[in-house]
Amino acid sequence: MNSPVPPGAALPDHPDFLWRTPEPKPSYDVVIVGGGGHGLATAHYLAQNHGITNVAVLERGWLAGGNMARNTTLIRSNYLWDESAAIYEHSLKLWEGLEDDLGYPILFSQRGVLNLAHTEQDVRDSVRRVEANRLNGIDAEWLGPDEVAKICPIVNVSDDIRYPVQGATYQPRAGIAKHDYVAWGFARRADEAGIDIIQDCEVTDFVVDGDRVTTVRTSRGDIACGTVALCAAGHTSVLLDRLGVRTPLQSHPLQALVSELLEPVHPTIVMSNAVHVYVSQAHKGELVMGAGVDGYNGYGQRGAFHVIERQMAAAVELFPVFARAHLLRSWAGIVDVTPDASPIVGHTPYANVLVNAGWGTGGFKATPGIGWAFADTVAHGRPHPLVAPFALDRFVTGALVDEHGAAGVAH
Amino acid sequence: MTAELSSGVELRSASSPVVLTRRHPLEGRRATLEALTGEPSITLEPLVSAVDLRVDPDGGAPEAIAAALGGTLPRSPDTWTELPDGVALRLGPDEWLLTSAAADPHRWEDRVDALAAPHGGMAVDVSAQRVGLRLHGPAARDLLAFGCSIDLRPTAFGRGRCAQTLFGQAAVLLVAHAEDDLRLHVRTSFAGYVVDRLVDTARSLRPTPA
Amino acid sequence: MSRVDGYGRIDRTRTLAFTFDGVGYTAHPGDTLASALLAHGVTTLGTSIRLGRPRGVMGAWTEDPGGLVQIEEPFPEPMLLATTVDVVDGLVARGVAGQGRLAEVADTARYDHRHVHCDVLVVGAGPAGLVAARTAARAGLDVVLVDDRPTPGGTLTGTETVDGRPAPEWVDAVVAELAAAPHVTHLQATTAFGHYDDGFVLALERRGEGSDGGARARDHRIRAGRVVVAAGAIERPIVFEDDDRPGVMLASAARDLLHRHGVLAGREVVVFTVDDSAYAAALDLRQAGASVRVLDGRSEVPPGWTRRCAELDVPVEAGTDVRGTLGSDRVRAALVGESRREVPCDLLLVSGGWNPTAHLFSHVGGPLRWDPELVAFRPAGELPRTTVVGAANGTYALADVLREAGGEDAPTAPPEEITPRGMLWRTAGDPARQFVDIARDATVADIARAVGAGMTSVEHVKRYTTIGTAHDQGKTSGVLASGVTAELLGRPVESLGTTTFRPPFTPVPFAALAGRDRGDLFDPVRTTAVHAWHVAAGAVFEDVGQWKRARHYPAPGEDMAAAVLRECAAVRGSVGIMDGSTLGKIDVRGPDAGVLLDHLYTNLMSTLKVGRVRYGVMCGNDGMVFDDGTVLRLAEDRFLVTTTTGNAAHVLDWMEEWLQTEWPHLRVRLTSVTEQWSIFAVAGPRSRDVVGRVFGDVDVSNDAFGFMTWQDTTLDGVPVRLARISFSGELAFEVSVDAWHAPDLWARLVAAGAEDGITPYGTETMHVLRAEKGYPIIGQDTDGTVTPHDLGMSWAVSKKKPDFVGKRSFARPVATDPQRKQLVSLLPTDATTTLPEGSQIVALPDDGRLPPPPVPMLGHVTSSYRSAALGRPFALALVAGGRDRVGEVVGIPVGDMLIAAQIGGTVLVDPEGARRDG
Amino acid sequence: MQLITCPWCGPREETEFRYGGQADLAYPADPSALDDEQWARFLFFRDNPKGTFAERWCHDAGCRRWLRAVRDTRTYVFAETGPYGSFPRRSARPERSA
Repeated sequence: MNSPVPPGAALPDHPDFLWRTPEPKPSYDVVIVGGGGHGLATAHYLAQNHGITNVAVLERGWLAGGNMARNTTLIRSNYLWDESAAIYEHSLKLWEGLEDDLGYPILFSQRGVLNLAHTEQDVRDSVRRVEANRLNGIDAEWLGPDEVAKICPIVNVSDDIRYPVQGATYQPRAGIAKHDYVAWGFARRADEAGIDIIQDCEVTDFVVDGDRVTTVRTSRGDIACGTVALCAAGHTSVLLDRLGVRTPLQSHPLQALVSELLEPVHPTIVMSNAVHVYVSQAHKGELVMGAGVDGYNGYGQRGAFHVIERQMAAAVELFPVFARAHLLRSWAGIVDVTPDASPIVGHTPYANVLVNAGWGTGGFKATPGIGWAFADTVAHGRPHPLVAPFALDRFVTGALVDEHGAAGVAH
Repeated sequence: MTAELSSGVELRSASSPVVLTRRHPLEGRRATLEALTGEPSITLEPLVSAVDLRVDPDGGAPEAIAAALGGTLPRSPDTWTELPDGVALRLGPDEWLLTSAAADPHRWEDRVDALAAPHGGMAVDVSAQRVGLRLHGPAARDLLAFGCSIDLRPTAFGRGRCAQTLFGQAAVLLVAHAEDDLRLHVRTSFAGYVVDRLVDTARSLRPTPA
Repeated sequence: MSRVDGYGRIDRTRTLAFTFDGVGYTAHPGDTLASALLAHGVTTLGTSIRLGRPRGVMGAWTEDPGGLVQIEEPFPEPMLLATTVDVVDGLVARGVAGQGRLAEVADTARYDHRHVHCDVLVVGAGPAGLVAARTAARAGLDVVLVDDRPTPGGTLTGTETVDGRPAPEWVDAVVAELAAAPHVTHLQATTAFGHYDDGFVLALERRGEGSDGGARARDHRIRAGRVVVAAGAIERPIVFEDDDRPGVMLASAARDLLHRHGVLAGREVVVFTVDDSAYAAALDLRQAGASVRVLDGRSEVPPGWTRRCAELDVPVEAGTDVRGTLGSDRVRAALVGESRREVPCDLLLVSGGWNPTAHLFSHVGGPLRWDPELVAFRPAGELPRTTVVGAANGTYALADVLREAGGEDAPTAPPEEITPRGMLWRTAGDPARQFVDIARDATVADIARAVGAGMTSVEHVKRYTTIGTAHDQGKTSGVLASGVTAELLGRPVESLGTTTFRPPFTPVPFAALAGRDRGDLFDPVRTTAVHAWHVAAGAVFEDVGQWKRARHYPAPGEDMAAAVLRECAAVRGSVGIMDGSTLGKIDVRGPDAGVLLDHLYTNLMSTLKVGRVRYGVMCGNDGMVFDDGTVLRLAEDRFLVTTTTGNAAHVLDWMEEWLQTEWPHLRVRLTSVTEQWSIFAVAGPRSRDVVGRVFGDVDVSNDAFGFMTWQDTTLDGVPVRLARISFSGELAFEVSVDAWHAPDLWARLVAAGAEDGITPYGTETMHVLRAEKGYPIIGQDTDGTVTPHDLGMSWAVSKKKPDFVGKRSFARPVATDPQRKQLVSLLPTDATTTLPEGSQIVALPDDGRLPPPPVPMLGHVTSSYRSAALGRPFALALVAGGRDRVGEVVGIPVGDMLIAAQIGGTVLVDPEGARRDG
Repeated sequence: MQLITCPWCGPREETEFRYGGQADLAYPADPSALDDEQWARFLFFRDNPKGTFAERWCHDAGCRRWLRAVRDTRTYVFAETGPYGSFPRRSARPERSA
């Protein structure tokens, strides 16, 4: 038998107190709709950076129970375009100090990410991104198959697979964190600052006066508001529909899964867009994997099983040793995707309603960065420079930040 | 795979001019299929002429074309009928696949096209677009069930039925001739994959004694 | 040995040998690893993950939270429950300390998927499932019956009576009837693990390691008209101090071990229950030779059971409870009642009632509701296509189960007395030693901390404490955690609910889900009609979409660079031949064919004359280029469109989409002829000689056969189409023939070109040659953000057409920005460096050194090659305002160097176009 | 894992279909008459309801016909599927051999 306490099995102790369960007050300076990572981070930075604490965070279910509880916790900043790289790199820098900032053990582990290339075009795209990252001051390297195998020996870099690994980009500072603890850490600090976190409080409508929203109607009564900050991810369209505001957002299921606890085999994070799989091994030892986005619109927090099967096929191709690992649990979140795979942040047609949405599969890694920049935007009533490129009007001008190549959906 | 593919191929030199001859796209896999023991047998179908017929289903065009060809065209979705030296498969509301073992491909296209033209229809030669396999034996449907999601029970897919669907990751056209006799048509570029997958499945279902 | 004669369905005539933790043991066919070890008195299997406490078997089957093992032989498999591992000869296993180990080598076992259709799928072959399956079979329906255990019967132990017969006889009779019925498939050792929309259920059949090439596990993908969930129920423990000690076991588990495996799990037994069902366990174990004492937490004990207990000398105490245990690796005493009286025992059986196994009902959104009488969450509400029967529905008494599952056709069983169930989550004691989830070492104290921290949702509590996240996914601990949390919050348990059940019901190996989609079968390998020739000629292939395309044909000793230089020189100097059959081809027919193409291409196609060829570009609605290719007008009402290799299906889909959903009035039909026609490019100054030699009856002179025209001919009676199309700037012909004759025609062309040294060339050479002429590759020199104007192709954008797809977007402000990235060439000024494709481009600083980041980027290198014709490397690039920068020198960071390169126009070879006509 | 009823081929697995998003969005009669805002709305802005949604699907691996579906995005249940636009009108779907 092995040692009684296996390495990595010990989890940190949580603080004894996290948040109050207050009744909503009749009015707040800022009402944040959505008690997920982004909403809680926005609340924290409103208090910490701007001294704004007469704030409510409204959550329709349990705190951070949406995508924050359902993502695969990847953190990286190796994006192609300057605008994306800037916000994600700002976020990564905040991640690097977040444990101290929050006083909470969020298990942030910078273990690096490999983005595999399987075709000649993958290689070109990879080099392009690595070079762009370097010029933007983001750590990035292009690695050949042998170097990939050195960093992650379990990746099959042989020629005898359907789409052989031609190499990978590598960002050493990329990592993972424990999603729940991040949310709880932000919530605890926000609560300490006097911000009211109100669960089981669904926003049902808005009372409008001219170009302003005066009151947020909720399942727990009306709440008057100074500014409304929407951080509702997949449900943003539902909220904006109530205000008659249309966006290019589409909500899709995105599935993920975990294995049982395993002895350490996978020291880094591996992503492969070509075969739609990404995988890391979390602190307790489970393999955490994400799949591609399910094809159709859906709010059901569940996806189709063939997506998982395809993902498992890709995983076993790339990691032959995974064959007898077990799928223990699968689930789905609701991701809100935009035509250019970049977020929508900033003003709406309503003067006091600000939106932060459309993060697609990138929301978790952006959490501190967007919390910081969105809080600044809310506090000053103008877009922070980091979010300015992500305004809704870019779809009118055509100035997209196209992170997935071909922009635009079918007519 | 290389060995199978390279069989029958030589890098010809100028001294050996070739007369153009039909080559079965799966020639390189014929020996593998013949070596399979047990049932169902998987055999290569002969190459036949085929056209994709597009014509308005209403207004009597299918009936007129069928009469001229000396057969019938299927009226129901996903069904097939016999033609004098081939079959007619209903692929879609205004789409049929008509085959002929006797006519040359371009003559077959010309003939059906001429019949369809007065009705605003048209025919396009797709003889070499697909290749056919025959699965024959009581376990034919079971073998397909390892790659096809459609309901292959004889009650749902009896003689006279056809279906465009997926076998694994490849699009195929299945045709039911009898409970133990099915044909599978697949685009030639995918045919190697389909045969390899069928063979892999068949081998796993017919354990060879140690 | 704790094996009891006369019990169990094991084959005692045969003995198997296995090893656990390095010690050899024996077992019998029918044994699980758990039963075999318990038979040998091995009760501690491993240690717990956080606290290192001993762990043993607590449940009978997949609900067991304690007995995890690692398989080492015949092949390493992590984290299996000993209760679910069938012993085979030579099995090597060991206990685990919370983490499993993966093999270091690939698993060569096969796994497959099989699609199944049926009218009725019954999940569970216990009494409810057997009756339900029999009823459906008798009605003539197609039935699939799956059950996760190796043998049918479910929780029937053999002591029951059905239709007046001993239960085993009845089970055998039903199984025989099902086997004889047509259209019934009955699979044991098959776990229905996931239920999705429209009657779709996934069931994993475990088929053994096997040595005959068959699948080790088979994933049945079942589409059922109706799903009958008869999955039974799982017994619930009661929490008390040190309840995690080996020897503490669910009452049902001890009973199951006895009746299935002939194993008496203890000799001195205490049964602690608030539910009648544990009395059966008490009596069975007593009859098998144990001394047994029942402690009933309820003040009122069931009179019938009590009477039978008295007959067998089993004392029953009412209104008492177990507060804790004593022992080290195994329980040696229960601490009973407020006085914590020591009651010696080597087995402490617990029953807090039962939780219906409604997972498959829940997977498809079926709601569960608290039933205070049942003291459990049970299915509530109707679902289309899904029925829950028997214990899974909260119906426990056998007679009721049979009636519920069988309707009019139901067998009968004697009535049972039922005493009201007690609701008891935990007894009084030290919360820090009261384990709720022994798989995660999570205690009542952990829940109390979570609640104290402000948590009120069971989802939060689960995440804070990790309860229910282990291999068993909380089968025994989930509802318990809800109950304890509710108690601590002072709220009714129904207001908390449970955490969500999600697939899979039990863990499933990754490889079983991958099935046959591995290796070459992971994704189809598409090949052309001439593929075998390329293989024989030693081609190196590249993946383009699913296609294998010959990338180059190295001569012995050549690397790719050398081979490509040679192939390029051959095409520019004499003649080369390339297999272009992977290009997508679409036959566009009908009176409105030209109208459709005018809508979809940026340029005019309707004006193309029959016999001529035109190059065209397609854009999306956003104005960005997404494909290009040549269009041949075959007849007034017929065009042949070619697409790029990787985009062929997408372009056909795109055209069909417009045609069917937007312009259905157009009289046009589209037919894919990609595989119908093979296309060979014969390119180079001697191509006319080669083509003329093969097609003697065609006048291939420039006057008779002009550039961008096509002609039909025949060869040996086979129709062949020739076209003067060039993607290299050289005199070139495209030769098309049906795929059947392609191998021979290729050979014929190669033979005819021998005297000119005809050289087969691959995609890499093609890429170099086209780049020298500035022709873009869509998807390489474009990335979905590039307009035709950016590519310098304004000439291909019609100004006459009122509209075409993408046109409106060209008028957006961003499309006319002079700083848009435009396609240009780059010549490294050192004339020796081949710029890596993908490299970024920056302004060249005066000192020639890269400044510190951030450095503004001007664009990137899209294509880069060594050119035989130019005798130097060159590149194509997208550069901001590039066409206005021609002549400027920019910098390209390559490793630690900053390489200078001069921007130029895109056409580097033969800008006058003199070579095209030979 | 939907079983989607193709109006032509009958019920088939979701894997045979391609999703086409919101239905009934007509290409503008004269795009050049639209201002940038209006063009952007056509290009990028789509309904995203939580509930009933009229959608387009294409039976890619079968008859390749587009179909129009009404589906609930919460439960994923299809309320109806029918031919899209040009689909030839038929009096009734012919009987399938049972």
